[in-house]
Amino acid sequence: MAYVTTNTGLAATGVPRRPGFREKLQDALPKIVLAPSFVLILLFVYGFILWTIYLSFSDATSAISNTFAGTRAYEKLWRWTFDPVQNWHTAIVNIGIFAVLYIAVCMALGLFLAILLDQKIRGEGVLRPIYLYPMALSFIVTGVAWKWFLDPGLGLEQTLHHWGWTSFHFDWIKNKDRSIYTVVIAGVWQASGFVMAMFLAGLRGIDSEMLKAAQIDGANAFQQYRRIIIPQLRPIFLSAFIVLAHMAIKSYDLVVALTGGGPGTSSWLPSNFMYEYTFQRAQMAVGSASAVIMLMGISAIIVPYLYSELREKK
Amino acid sequence: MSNAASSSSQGAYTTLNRIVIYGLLAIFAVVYLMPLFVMLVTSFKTMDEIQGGNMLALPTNPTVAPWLKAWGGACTDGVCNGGIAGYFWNSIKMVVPAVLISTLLGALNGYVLTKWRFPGHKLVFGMMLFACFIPFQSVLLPMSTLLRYVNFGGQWLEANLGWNFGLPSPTVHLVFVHVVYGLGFTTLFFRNYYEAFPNELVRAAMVDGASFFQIFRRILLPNSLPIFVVTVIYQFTNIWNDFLFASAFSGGGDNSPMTLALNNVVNTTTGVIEYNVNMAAAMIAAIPTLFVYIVAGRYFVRGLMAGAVKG
Amino acid sequence: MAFLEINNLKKRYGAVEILKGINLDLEKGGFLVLVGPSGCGKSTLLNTIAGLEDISEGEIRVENNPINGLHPSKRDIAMVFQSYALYPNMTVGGNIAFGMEMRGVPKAERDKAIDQVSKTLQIGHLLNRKPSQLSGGQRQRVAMGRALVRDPKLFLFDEPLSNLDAKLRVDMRVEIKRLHATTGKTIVYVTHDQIEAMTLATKIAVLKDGELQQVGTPAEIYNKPNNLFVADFMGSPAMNLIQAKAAQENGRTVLKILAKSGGGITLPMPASISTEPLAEGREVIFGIRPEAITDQDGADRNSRAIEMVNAVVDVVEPAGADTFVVTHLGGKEVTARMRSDAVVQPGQELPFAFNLDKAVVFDPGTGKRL
Amino acid sequence: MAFLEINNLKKRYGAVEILKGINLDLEKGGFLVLVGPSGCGKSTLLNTIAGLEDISEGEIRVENNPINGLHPSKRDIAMVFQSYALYPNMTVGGNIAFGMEMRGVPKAERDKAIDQVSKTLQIGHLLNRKPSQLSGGQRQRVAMGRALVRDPKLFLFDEPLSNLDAKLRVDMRVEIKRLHATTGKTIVYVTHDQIEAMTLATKIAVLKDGELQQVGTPAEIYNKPNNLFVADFMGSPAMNLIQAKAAQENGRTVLKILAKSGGGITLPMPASISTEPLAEGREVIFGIRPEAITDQDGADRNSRAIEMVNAVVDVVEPAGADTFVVTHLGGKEVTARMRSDAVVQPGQELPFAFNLDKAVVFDPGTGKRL
Amino acid sequence: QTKEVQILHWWTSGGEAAALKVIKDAMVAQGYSWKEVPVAGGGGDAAMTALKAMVAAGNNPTASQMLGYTVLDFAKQGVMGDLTETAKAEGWDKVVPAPLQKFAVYDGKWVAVPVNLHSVNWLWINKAVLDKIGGTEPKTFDDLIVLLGKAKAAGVVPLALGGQNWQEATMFDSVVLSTGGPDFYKKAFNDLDDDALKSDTMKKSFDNLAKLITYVDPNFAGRDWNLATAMVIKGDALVQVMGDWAKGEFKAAGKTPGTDYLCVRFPGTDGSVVYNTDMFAMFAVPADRQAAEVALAKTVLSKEVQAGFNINKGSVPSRTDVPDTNFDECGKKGIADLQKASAGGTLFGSLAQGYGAPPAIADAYKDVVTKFVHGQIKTSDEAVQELVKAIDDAK
Ligand SMILES: Nc1ncnc2c1ncn2[C@@H]1O[C@H](COP(=O)(O)OP(=O)(O)OP(=O)(O)O)[C@@H](O)[C@H]1O
Ligand SMILES: Nc1ncnc2c1ncn2[C@@H]1O[C@H](COP(=O)(O)OP(=O)(O)OP(=O)(O)O)[C@@H](O)[C@H]1O
Ligand SMILES: [Mg+2]
Ligand SMILES: [Mg+2]
Repeated sequence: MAYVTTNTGLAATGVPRRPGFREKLQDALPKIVLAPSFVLILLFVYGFILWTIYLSFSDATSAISNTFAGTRAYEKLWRWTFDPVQNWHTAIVNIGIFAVLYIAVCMALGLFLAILLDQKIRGEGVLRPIYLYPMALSFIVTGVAWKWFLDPGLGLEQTLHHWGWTSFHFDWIKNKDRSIYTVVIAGVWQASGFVMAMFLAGLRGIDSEMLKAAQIDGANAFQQYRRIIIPQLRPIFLSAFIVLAHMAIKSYDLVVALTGGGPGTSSWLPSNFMYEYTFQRAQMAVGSASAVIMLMGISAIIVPYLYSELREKK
Repeated sequence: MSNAASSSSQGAYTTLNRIVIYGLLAIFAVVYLMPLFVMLVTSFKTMDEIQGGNMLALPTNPTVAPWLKAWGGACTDGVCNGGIAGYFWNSIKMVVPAVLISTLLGALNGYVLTKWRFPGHKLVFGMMLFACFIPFQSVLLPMSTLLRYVNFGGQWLEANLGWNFGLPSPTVHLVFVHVVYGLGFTTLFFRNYYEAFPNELVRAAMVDGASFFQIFRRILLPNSLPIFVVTVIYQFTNIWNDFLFASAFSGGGDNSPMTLALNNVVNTTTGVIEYNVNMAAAMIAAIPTLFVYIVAGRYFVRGLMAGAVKG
Repeated sequence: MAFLEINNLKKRYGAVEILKGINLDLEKGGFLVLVGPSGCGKSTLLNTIAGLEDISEGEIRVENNPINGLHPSKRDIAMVFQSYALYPNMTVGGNIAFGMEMRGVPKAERDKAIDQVSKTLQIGHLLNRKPSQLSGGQRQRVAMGRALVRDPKLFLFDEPLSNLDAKLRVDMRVEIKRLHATTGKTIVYVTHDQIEAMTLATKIAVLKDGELQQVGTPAEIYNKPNNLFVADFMGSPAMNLIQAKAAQENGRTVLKILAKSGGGITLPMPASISTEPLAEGREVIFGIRPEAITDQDGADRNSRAIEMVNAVVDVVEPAGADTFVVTHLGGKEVTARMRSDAVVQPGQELPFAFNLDKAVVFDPGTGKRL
Repeated sequence: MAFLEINNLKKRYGAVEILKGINLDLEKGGFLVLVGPSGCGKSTLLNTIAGLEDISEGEIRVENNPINGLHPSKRDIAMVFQSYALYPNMTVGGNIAFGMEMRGVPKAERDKAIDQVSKTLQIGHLLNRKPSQLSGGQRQRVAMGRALVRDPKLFLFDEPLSNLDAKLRVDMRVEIKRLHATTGKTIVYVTHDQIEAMTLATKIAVLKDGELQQVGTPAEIYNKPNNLFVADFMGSPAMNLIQAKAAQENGRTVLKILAKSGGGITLPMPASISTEPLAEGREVIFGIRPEAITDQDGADRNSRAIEMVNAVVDVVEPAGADTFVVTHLGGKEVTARMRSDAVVQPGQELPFAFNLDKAVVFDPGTGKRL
Repeated sequence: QTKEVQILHWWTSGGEAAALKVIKDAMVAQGYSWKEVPVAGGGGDAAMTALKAMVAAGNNPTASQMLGYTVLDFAKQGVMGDLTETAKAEGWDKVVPAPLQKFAVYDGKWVAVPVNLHSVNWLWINKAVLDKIGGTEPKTFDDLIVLLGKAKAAGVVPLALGGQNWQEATMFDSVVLSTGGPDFYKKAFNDLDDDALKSDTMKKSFDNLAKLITYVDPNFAGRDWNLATAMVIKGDALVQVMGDWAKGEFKAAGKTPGTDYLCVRFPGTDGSVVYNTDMFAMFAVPADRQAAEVALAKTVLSKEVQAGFNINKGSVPSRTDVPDTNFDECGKKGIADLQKASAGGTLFGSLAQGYGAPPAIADAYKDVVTKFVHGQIKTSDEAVQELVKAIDDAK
């Protein structure tokens, strides 16, 4: 679709007019402009991925090592995958719980809020930033606020006790089986507004004539949403999924700030694992291998999506 | 006149509906605001009140001391590095160029990838997009190793030319890192936006004799405001809030961005955790991004509508 | 008694009055076409009938029952939209069945109804496709199918053909016409294509700025436009409207059209004018449609009032079936429609045959037809 | 020697050939209209001329210079787009001046040129507005202004009127026609509105699936379509195409049109057919335009070959200026165009006057005109 | 010559910061400029990550606070400076206890200086609460349990614990020492002897740990150590098991040892010292900064600074020849204990603090302990198994 000069035509006519240097430069310009970015990505993303893969096969501990150690790191991880006591196992189980809940709840809540906000609400201009602002806060801030809020001795529980509801009990953040859910709560609080904005944008884009048609067809508000509108938000669901999935996979700071990985090691996520083993535990090879496995997991989700997304569009 | 009844009952139904909708929205607004509210009231309380009192209660005798302390000096015994005040400017110095460069590059990439396609453009874009998903922890070491050579380069330049071009500067490093790892997102945003941008405008400009850059500057850029807002907000928040890169590449100390200072305040473990100071510091660190979201929030949704969500 | 009655309907958005008291009625089986320029309130009027917008004042009755407060789905109407408003997530079959599904019609019955409708509209082979896989014309058919399958009392069409290309539009127009003829349904139809309005309607209502300008049969609207707006709006190319002066000549009232250069033409007063004699020197606007100006050969042999006028040809526009010839009269451009093989050259002076049977006269002040 | 020459132009997107060897030329001051169904490659062809798409094979010459490799801005052409492609961030004045600015024309000169163009197009009062503040017609004018101000060798128009409503389209059409007449510029114009094609062109090229079907003057295309596609595509309502058989009768070759019910009509062979005698019983397709079928009164008085045929009226479509009457012949629907005041009722049997001067005959196998 | 020293550390809290200031003041007095890079969080985790990145980028600080084996890791990478000459001149190898030298000397070269010596087998008791419940200093582990039971009955939190892995493991160090005695501790936690790790004594240690945990309040998970200390200071809790850095908190709160609080050795560990030490790892720096580096090292190990620093920090000097005159009661006891242990060979590196074994093993150990404490590992049998396995994996 772009204009690209071809000199084949000229050659065919035999007219002696070669494109000058300037013209050649003009033709190459788009690629020249794109090249720096692409090279940066190539080096600093794909190059580093290769590096990580390389390290994962070495015997690197606290420092980079060039000694080949075969698949030892992977064997370890593989073994740990099935040992419920191991941090890696915990991390994998947790990312499952976390990702599913985080993505599902964010989407459900985001969609719900967007639908509510789309009902020609008067104070929309005020409400929207209220739902959106948590996205503006860093994980450290979110962690500080929620850590405090959820602490049974300081936060919500204490407050409700103050107000007379003494039987109220909420100590998930101190409970090894529940702590990962508090990470979900804080994460959802932070990201759902952003998802809401995406859905709101999607809702605003729906043809109003379609809704009129549905009304005439006798669909009530609920049916309109369920049968007509929500199915049409499919692309938004996908984008939201991608955004949330990448945030879920990268969630690291939130865990550190909120639970510090605990109680015990019960709220670790794979990124915590990777970070810990690479930087703290002098097991760089294992850390790298876990990074490679994470990348493979991400690829399994993202690459098909990218493929279909980019292939469909002409 | 059966219709009068039916219409009025419909009216009642809608009124009830409205009440429910507004009610739900208000409840959620309260829930979303709660942590902010708690942070805000706490930051104005004295430590005594915090320990004795109710988290949600308004401060009985509000004090700005925690804010001053967070801003000016957050530790006791007079041995502090001062509050987070000094680091605010560090963050700005890092964020502004990083946001601008990554956004501009993203815009250029989006422009090339939609309006000047070449064989393989999809692959290039796909690769840039995939780059958004790598866990950043895994690039810390290779990146710092690389920066070592950048430093060497800077030293060499300084020795030979008398100027190091800012190469060994941690701020420059941070800007560079944020630009590299923000490129995927900015490119994605702009590509999706420009995908919907009429080709005919580009062609018209081409016929009008505008060059590659003239088309970009005169035709695309002036019409990219919505997506600029989205991208800038997104990048600004991410970079401002980043802790990982900041801790790894800032070299610590005087060059640290805000988040690092905030972390030092929040993780400072004197006998009593000064929640009020922590909250005040957290608020101060969050003010720029909050401000951006609140002021530009409306354009954010509009910008998303304008193409960013198509993903 | 009329099937559809609209009494003094007003619609306001905030302070802005969009519909300013509409009075209309339509007999059962009638085909009412609403025409008017963009933004005049056509869609709004249609939406109020459908119940998609509530009305600010006035009343709408169907078969003598007021339906003001009724929910759209209870009104037993079907609507076809300009954008077709097909549900993109459902197949064609699903789209057509959706309304019945919402009404709890059992599956077997739905299938039968779909079957029948898809036969009528020849969309049987499309039933399993998604709307995005259809061409414009096919989409339009599906939208019609969705309306038809419901077998409602009243059909509403909001510019259903405006997204089609010229050729397809003609075909679909004929199809709608046939549908109306075979089903005998009552239809309200919005368009701003005059040809559509003229060919389809049993009754046309011309709307401007929320006010009805004229309601009547296509022939009435075309031949006896109430005012300058209707005259100018209906017909393509538009009616020639020429400034003239009434004068007395030989005891008869005549019209004098002055050329810029002085001189001018005198025409007898068209028969269409109501008897009232026009005062000498009164300014009027003389209106005549292009097809009433021809070359001598093409003039209507049945007309009793052909006047020949000589004029210089400006532009010749051969348009296949016809040739449009543009000339000047009274300082205004005048278009004549001739047969395609009329031999005319720009610059040539030609005798034009004016069929005054078809001419009308307006008051320049009020714009009303005299 | 032709001003614009296109020799064996081919354009491929990947493996798909969009343009399959186009040969065209256009004399200086000519007005070439490209018509064809959607997706046939009209815009692609225009874009290759503009240099916005590179070509896969072949050559384009302007004034005998090949321009294949030239950048669009170096080709001295101006283009008007369907969506107008006005730069939304610039004022009207800015839009018009942009091209000159890019070429480094000094401000004073630019202002003068804008002034002149805006006078010609009567957009002087709009110069400080943004495109979003303009109506469709005004935007179209500005787009033209942007092209005109450049005073290029060649104008390219890509469906410039298709976004306008019917009424405005007619006005703008006349304006473009006048512009062409007064400036004498060479124009290539894409449309799929046949009326536009017929009225504007000095030369029409009909394209289908990337292949030229016919190139000729509007009259040639309309009256002597090369093949069934062109015959069907040009003209609205479309040409009536009826299956018939050649037969020998009284020593003359005649056409027999069989009714479904048996029986049928015999017509003399139209004069348009080339001399070659048709074999007895050879299947042909008989084509006749609606306006060549009239009532007796309306028949062309100059025609030498009027044949009367009785048929039953199916549908009557009064369309203001004309009335279309649909009947059946040889199992196919046949449309006739009558004057608006022809008194016709559905169901009535009527004598239709066929003007065989205007009839053509096609080979059903190849689709070619005989 | 650049008269600047750059120090990376995570001493941002009150007592620590005050201690650091002693070094700073001493340096400033000699005309050096002092540049700090504080990176708080995770007990040095964040700082170590930052340090790794800095070193990888070639931005070596002059010195960095560092723990145990980490020094050796960095030394292995060849990024450390060489202070051997200074050490010789100053006679450090005579005054610094041999176990500490193990971490300061790599490949025969001095690469770090120990700033202080902490011991972790301490019990911190609120005197007022002790008196109120009528308890006495516990001499044996069983005494401790009885005492805790009394506190529980009296409605105070018996044991203040922060539920973070290093705190739990630090307490477990003491429990193991108490349960198995000095030799067992050394075999298990310094020599990583498989039999010792697998032994019943280890199982018993876990059982004892489990007993202690029953005296902890329910909200302990995630609590910072100083909050736990604050509970003891305020009298909300009776006792905390913590290294002597806790004393800094008592001091900052204006409490006096002996009257407000008691510092006693964890029951059954008297005579042994489980230590950790904060080192200043000295990095290889350009020639123009080496003088400053040497000055820093000398200053840190000077007797005056040692005294000043450790009084503030709550620890004891890392050289054995510093007079205990200005130290408080606990400090004096600490210095005496160190001299005894150093002489008697009962000075052990704390595994929890990264002085018993390399970090990978220490972390594996902490994992097992914290999982046991929080119920991710259910029984002591399982805990022993997991410990062996984890240490094996980490080797
Ligand atoms: N929700 C609304 N609020 C305010 N004004 C409105 C609203 N909907 C329509 N209008 C205004 O009402 C007027 C009539 O709109 P309507 O859609 O009925 O026009 P229309 O005749 O259908 O035009 P078109 O031919 O362009 O479809 C317009 O001026 C429009 O701007
Ligand atoms: N960049 C492209 N890549 C592949 N195919 C293309 C591309 N651009 C256009 N085509 C195809 O080329 C054909 C001709 O397109 P073109 O736009 O020239 O049609 P057109 O005659 O202008 O149609 P319309 O009347 O709808 O504007 C179409 O089938 C289209 O799908
Ligand atoms: Mg409308
Ligand atoms: Mg096109």
